[in-house]
Amino acid sequence: MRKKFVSERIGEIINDLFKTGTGLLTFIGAMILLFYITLAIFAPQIAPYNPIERVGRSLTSPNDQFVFGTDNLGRDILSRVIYGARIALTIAFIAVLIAAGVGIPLGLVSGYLGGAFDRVLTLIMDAIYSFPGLILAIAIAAVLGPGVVNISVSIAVVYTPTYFRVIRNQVSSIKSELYVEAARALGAKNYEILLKYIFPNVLPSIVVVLSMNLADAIMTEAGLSFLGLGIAPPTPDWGFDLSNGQRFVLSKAWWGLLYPGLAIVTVVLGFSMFSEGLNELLNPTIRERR
Amino acid sequence: MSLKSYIITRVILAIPMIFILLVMIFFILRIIPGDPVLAILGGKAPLEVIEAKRHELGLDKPVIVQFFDYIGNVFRGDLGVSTLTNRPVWDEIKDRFPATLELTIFSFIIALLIGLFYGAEAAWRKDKSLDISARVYSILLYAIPVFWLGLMLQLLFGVYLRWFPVGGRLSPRVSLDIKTGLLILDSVLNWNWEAFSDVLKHLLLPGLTLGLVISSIFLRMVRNNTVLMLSKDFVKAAKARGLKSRVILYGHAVKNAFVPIFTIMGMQFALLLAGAVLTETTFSWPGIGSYLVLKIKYRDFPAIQGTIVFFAMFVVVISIVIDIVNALVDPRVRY
Amino acid sequence: MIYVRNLVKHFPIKRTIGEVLTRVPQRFVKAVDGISFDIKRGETFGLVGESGSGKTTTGRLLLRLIEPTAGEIFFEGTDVTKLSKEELRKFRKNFQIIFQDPMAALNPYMKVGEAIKHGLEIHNIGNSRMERKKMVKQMLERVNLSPADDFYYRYPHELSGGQRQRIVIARALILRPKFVVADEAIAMLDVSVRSQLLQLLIDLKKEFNLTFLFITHDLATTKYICNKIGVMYLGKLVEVGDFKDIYLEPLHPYTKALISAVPEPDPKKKKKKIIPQGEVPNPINPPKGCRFHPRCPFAMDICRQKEPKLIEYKGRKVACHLYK
Amino acid sequence: MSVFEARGLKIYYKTKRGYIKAVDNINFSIEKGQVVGLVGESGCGKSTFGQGILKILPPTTFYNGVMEIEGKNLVTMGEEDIRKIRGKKIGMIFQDPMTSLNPIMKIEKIFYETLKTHEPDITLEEARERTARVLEKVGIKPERMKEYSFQFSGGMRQRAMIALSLVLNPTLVIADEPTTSLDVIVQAQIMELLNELRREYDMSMILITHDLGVVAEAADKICVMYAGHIIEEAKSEELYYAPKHPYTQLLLKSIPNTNINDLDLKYIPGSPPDLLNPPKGCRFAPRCPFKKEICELKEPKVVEIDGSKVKCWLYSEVKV
Amino acid sequence: SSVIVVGTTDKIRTLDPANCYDYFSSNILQNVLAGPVDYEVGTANIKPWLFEKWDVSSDGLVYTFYIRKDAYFEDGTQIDANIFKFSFDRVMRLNGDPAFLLSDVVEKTEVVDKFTFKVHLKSKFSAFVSILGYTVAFPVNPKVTPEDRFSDIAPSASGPYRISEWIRDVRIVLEENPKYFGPKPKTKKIIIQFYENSQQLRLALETGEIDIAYRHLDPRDILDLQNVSGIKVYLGASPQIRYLVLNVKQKPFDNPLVRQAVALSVDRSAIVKDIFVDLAKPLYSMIPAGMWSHEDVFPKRDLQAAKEILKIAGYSEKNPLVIDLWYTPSHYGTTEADVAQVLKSSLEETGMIRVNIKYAEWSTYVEYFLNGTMGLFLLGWYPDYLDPDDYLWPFLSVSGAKSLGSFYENQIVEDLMVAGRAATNQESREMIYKLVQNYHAAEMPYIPLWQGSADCEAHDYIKGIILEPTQIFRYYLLERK
Ligand SMILES: Nc1ncnc2c1ncn2[C@@H]1O[C@H](COP(=O)(O)OP(=O)(O)OP(=O)(O)O)[C@@H](O)[C@H]1O
Ligand SMILES: Nc1ncnc2c1ncn2[C@@H]1O[C@H](COP(=O)(O)OP(=O)(O)OP(=O)(O)O)[C@@H](O)[C@H]1O
Ligand SMILES: [Mg+2]
Ligand SMILES: [Mg+2]
Repeated sequence: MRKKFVSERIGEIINDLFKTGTGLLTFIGAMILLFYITLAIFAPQIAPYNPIERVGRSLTSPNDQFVFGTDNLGRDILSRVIYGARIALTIAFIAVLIAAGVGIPLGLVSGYLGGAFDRVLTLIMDAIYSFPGLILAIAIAAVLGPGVVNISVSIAVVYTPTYFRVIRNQVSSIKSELYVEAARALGAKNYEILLKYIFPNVLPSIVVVLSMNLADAIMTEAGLSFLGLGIAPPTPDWGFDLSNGQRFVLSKAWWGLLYPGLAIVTVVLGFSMFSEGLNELLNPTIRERR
Repeated sequence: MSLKSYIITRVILAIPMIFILLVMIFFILRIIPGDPVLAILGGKAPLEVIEAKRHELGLDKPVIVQFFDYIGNVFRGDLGVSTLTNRPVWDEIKDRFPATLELTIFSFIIALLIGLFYGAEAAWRKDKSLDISARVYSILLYAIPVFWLGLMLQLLFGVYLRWFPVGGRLSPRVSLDIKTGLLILDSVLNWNWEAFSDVLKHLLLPGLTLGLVISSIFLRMVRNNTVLMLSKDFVKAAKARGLKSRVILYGHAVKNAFVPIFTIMGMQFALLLAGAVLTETTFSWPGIGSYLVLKIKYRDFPAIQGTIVFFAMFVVVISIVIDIVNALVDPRVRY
Repeated sequence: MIYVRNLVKHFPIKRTIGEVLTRVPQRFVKAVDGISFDIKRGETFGLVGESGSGKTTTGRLLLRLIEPTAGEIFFEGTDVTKLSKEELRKFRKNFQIIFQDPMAALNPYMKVGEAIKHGLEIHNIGNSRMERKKMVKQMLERVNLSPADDFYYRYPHELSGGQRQRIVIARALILRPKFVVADEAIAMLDVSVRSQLLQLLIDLKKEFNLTFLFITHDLATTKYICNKIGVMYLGKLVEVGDFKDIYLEPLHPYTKALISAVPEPDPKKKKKKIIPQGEVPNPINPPKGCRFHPRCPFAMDICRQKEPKLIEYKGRKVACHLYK
Repeated sequence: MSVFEARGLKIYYKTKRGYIKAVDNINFSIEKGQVVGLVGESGCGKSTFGQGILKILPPTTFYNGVMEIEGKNLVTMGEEDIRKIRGKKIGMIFQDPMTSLNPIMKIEKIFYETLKTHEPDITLEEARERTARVLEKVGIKPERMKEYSFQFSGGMRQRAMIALSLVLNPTLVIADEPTTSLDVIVQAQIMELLNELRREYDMSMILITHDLGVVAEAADKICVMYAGHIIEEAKSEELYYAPKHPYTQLLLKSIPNTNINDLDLKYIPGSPPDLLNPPKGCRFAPRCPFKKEICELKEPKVVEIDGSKVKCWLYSEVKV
Repeated sequence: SSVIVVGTTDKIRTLDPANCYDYFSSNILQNVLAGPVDYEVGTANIKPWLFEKWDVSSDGLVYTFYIRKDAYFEDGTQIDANIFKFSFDRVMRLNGDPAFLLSDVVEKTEVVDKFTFKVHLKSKFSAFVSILGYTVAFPVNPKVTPEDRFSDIAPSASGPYRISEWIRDVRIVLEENPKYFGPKPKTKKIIIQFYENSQQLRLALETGEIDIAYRHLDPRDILDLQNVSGIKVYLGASPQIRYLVLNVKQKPFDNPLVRQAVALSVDRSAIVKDIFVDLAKPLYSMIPAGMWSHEDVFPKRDLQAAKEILKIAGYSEKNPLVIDLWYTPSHYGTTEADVAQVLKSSLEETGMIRVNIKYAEWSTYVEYFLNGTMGLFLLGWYPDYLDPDDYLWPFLSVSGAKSLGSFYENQIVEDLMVAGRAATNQESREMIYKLVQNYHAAEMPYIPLWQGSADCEAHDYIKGIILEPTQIFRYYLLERK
């Protein structure tokens, strides 16, 4: 009886996925993501060359040997783009994990407890939130210096308030929902209410914000490394390669600018499509808000 | 609550916000591992000189004293002195701010026009091809990094077609008497049409870049909120009274859609500023965004701090202004 | 069984910083402003009144879901207002509430069976999971949701409004409470479903020997279930007494108005209506004197100055200057 | 002479899963000065019919049949012509006065906008004057037109809404549950007001409600809707004292009356059908205690007995 | 046509001589202010400018200068000994970035009469007059220059041009200064436009927005422009040198064998070819080629020899030498990261060295090398005065080596250099400096890599571009034909 029920639900979701435009959107997004995640994990196997070694003449235009051409130091751009997925995804995931790991619990507690603690924390988070994210990240990245963890931390600081705010606002409104009051009337303990009644209700928005933020984090990382504040060269990094490629466009070497850029665009597109679709599938009311 | 007391409340509410921002900036920037003094003096200075400089900048005092000095100075309008140029940071920002303002206003207008009309029409034709195109547009543009879009536009219109210049605000040979710093305004005030068209040419690519990127978010907000408003009873009621569809769409749905949009506009503005940093860098736009990047390159510590403080103040002021405008648009806030 | 004495609940109104600084005094919503009544075991006490008169607040106060500003509530001799948090939590087994909006009262992410079972787990009723599950299923059958095996695993959004309300009732009653607050339990439902649920409540009350506080704004339904009713206006009880007495001969002008405002389906009985002017005033600044005087067709001078006390009159209590 | 008439009217919502037959083949007419009540359970198509008359349902809605006002068929009419009828010939009052008035517009602006749309030459002064007049009629002090709707109480808002629907002197007013979201006493006030105004303006009104009590007090004629059909149409008294259709009978029993000794609670078991795939025969058949074989097979025809129209096999057969 | 537009990616930091210590700011000042001495056009030979002539006391400690009598600031203030005293004292008191150039050697200043100015030195210093060619010694107008702080406005002109408009980081406009005593500039108005990056500068040149691009085109762009018709690329020598610093106090670089192995395996030609497309020259001594006393003292690349030496030092393919190579990403322009890359591969070609590239922003970098954190790192030097002394003393003296992070100490070398400073005879100085260079090549606390070149790109209708050994760029000689 129960089994049938679950499988029915899954069937419905899959059905929705392909019948509606939303489903298609999510599916394409997920495929793009899967593609880049595969690239990132299997970069050594997929990439034709060592991304930080000189393998050809400098600034070779795309040809059979170097499908995306080479950069000014004769490194294979295709390999660098493939390896670049590693850095981009790693930083994005670490950043988002840190942000979520800090923002979500704080948001839950702050929203549930309320009072002065909540007010102070909200004020601080709002202050950070209102501040232009990239500028904040620039400042922190400049302070911390290069390195995967440092960059992730700078980005995480920017996104922590997003989680906090989303969670806190939801929790504090869910807190006054009737079903929470009903749970209290039943005599449930605080942590039970938080875990059984409130958390499941904020989970969908967490998932959506999470995938939305991954896209933003990749973008921010690219921005930072474009400004020269990201990962130290020669590590392959889309943002850095882009700004490096920019130096040679007047020498007609457009490929150094085009491919890393396309990589950023497609991966961010993948994430946004995925999160947009997810958003509509999981929570039809939230989409109207953003 | 009257509008006046609303404004007072709003301004008072900004104080803790400013304070938190200032504290945040102070502590982030004071843990810079690189010593700003050494950055100024390079490797050639003897130790006594370094000590003297450190004293001069107040870096030898206890952190807490430094903190109160800093807060005090900020409120006196003293953002410190750039170690790179030895000018008061405030003066340097004053020089550069109009450029940023001009760029952001211009892009904002572009984003507003695109977002407003495209978004409203898309909402009106929900799920029709125009709406789908709007959604594709917004999701696609959102995914394009502003610097890459900038570079691509530069490549196309600047390098290959040579229609527009790729950087700066004014051609070297064009002279213009600068009063406000907003060159468009200045050229109009001077009746200098040569300068006007030159300024506009320079403004177009960066403004478009930033405007397009911001428009994607704007478009989405307008569309979604308008869709929401169109489903409201008062829209149906308006329709039942025989109002024309344009009036219903723009006079009722879009206007009401702007109420929630206004409240998140502050955030949008922050986004605009962040985008401005990258756009200014790509287009050599001499605003505070590129100023900040430059100063970070040279680790010009007081200038970095001053600029960030300025950004913070700017953000706070904008959010106050937006809230007040919001109160003007939405009477519910006032009463 | 329940004694309520001088129960008061004032909700403070949030002031903005600007108002705090300009010394605008703190204001309160006087939602419940000193009410006293008793409910005997097995009795159903109906609380009627217009929107905003403080009915829900009273209900929530009785269960101490919100803290009273002042007053005492005795439940079988225990002063509920004095219980510690933990004592209260355990004590909740004795009294339960049925909310107006069944959709809002159910956690959308919890299967309805689990929702009902949770109460058993909290109060350690039943020995094993299986036993509890069985109890839940029995309860589901009892509220006419069968097959219980099917309903147990559904989510609230997969149910109709009436079914949801049955779940809410099941959840409240599975703890075998002695006292139940039904806050407009049937108001949100469709006409035809209302009577079904009303009947269910009447049956369950008998079966479980419940004491009810039945909150409603629809006087017509009270006749089926209530023994006594209390009429509330702006946080005050204006008339309390046996259902029949009040229904047949309302004393307070407000009660009269309420009764005459009930729409009459019989076209021949187009009675003369006494409908008061205006609407319920703001509970932040209730009118001085008798709170009903601005709308009262019989208002006298004294009504504007002196607040009438709730006095015994003709076998009931009424708070009006017309009766001495 | 009827002010408005619908014949064989069908209003379907197009959805991904098929057509929702919210209004299916109904005949309806209303005379000048008449108040017709439309009652039925939730979801049976009352609002769809009411709003369908003005064609303000979502653009995916599908109309068929005839809706005639002053000899013109609204179903085939162009959007621009219909727009001129909305508000001018047919006024509408909505259920929820909280949300039916634009919250960021002053009341006077809303009135001015409405007047200007239909009478482009009107000046602001004139508009104000007319607004004041009609507001006074509904019991709102004219100076309050300078306020926003959220500054009004619920009852006041509904009064303003009524005034707004009357300001252009329409021949027909459709009131879709005008009192449902209001308090008992205010509800009675509004009903009284509507009654007065109807007499004064000599207009026709379609009063949609699920509360039989409300219609019984106000309407001359009552139409009972069930699952997209009008299953009974009769004079108010006739309907109350001699309901024909089993559904009407049950519905009447299930609402509490004011008789204190009548403690007999009846209810209709089951729930209304899904309008995507309504039952083939009589739509009430699955819940009907008097159901016969034919009821589930064939849709009953409308028959007239004792001046009321019923759509039920019980009566068709009697005649046959 | 009386206007020439020059574009640059350089920046003006300050136009106060007392605080001006970067190339481009000095460059502007050299065209706007008149200094005590000048160089003859196209050479490094000093010639009188504001100082008509000067005497040196026999102990070499007192210099007496005679000021010309027709020099005025643009507001009509005459330049006299008091103004010189004001300016010199101000520099030393305000202690700006370049102040040490004066304060290290000057004991005190003295006004003898209106047009006679005396300077007392702390110790004998043969290159003192060369220092006076630098803008730190240029007099400023006391009427508009604050005495107790740095000025942040355009200076009062005394040279060929005056500044008529200055929008920071956007443009600066030079116009003929009618009060200047010297020859009139060839072009009345020069507009200097600032660009953010090399690409924009190049594009501006190609589109004709500017007539001249001066400083900091990417090497590859320079190469491209050489093939563009209508554009002429000027190349000249630059006194800038680039080198690796090896911290002799840090393992493994305290081992001379390791230093030698590194020196033998660095591939200067790869750097020069791949990155600078032959616009730089390999360098085998700290003193740049072309300056007197230069000698190629460092060995050419020899991987075999490097391997041998590494073996002796105990390393092998299995047990490679693992080292960190540091660079700073923006201080030396965009090419620096590439340089580190190439160095890494060239060292790793031995098969016995493994290199980790690390980087730090300039301020951190400076801190790191001052406290000896880094073992092997890239650095550059730009002379304050054109004399071999300025290429040796700052590196090999004990205090100098400390401030550059090599921590090299050798008393003999130091004594030699002191002698070189005191000697007045060019031949004996040359001999001393050759000796010092050889000491350096033996101990290798620094490995010279390459010598920059100066470049300027202009449309071919522009005449008068001279890339001088002194790096003074004279706008007043430019003209349009
Ligand atoms: N948590 C709260 N904070 C502030 N005011 C409140 C709160 N809860 C209720 N009130 C106010 O108290 C008054 C009484 O509310 P209550 O909900 O008890 O009325 P009610 O009689 O149940 O009305 P209804 O028929 O609409 O349910 C109202 O004016 C309401 O606005
Ligand atoms: N926009 C729509 N799209 C699809 N189906 C709709 C739409 N609006 C209403 N329906 C469906 O049409 C049917 C009739 O709805 P309608 O609103 O006319 O009922 P009603 O009698 O007014 O009910 P209530 O008393 O709840 O207002 C319902 O089954 C409803 O689900
Ligand atoms: Mg209530
Ligand atoms: Mg309806």
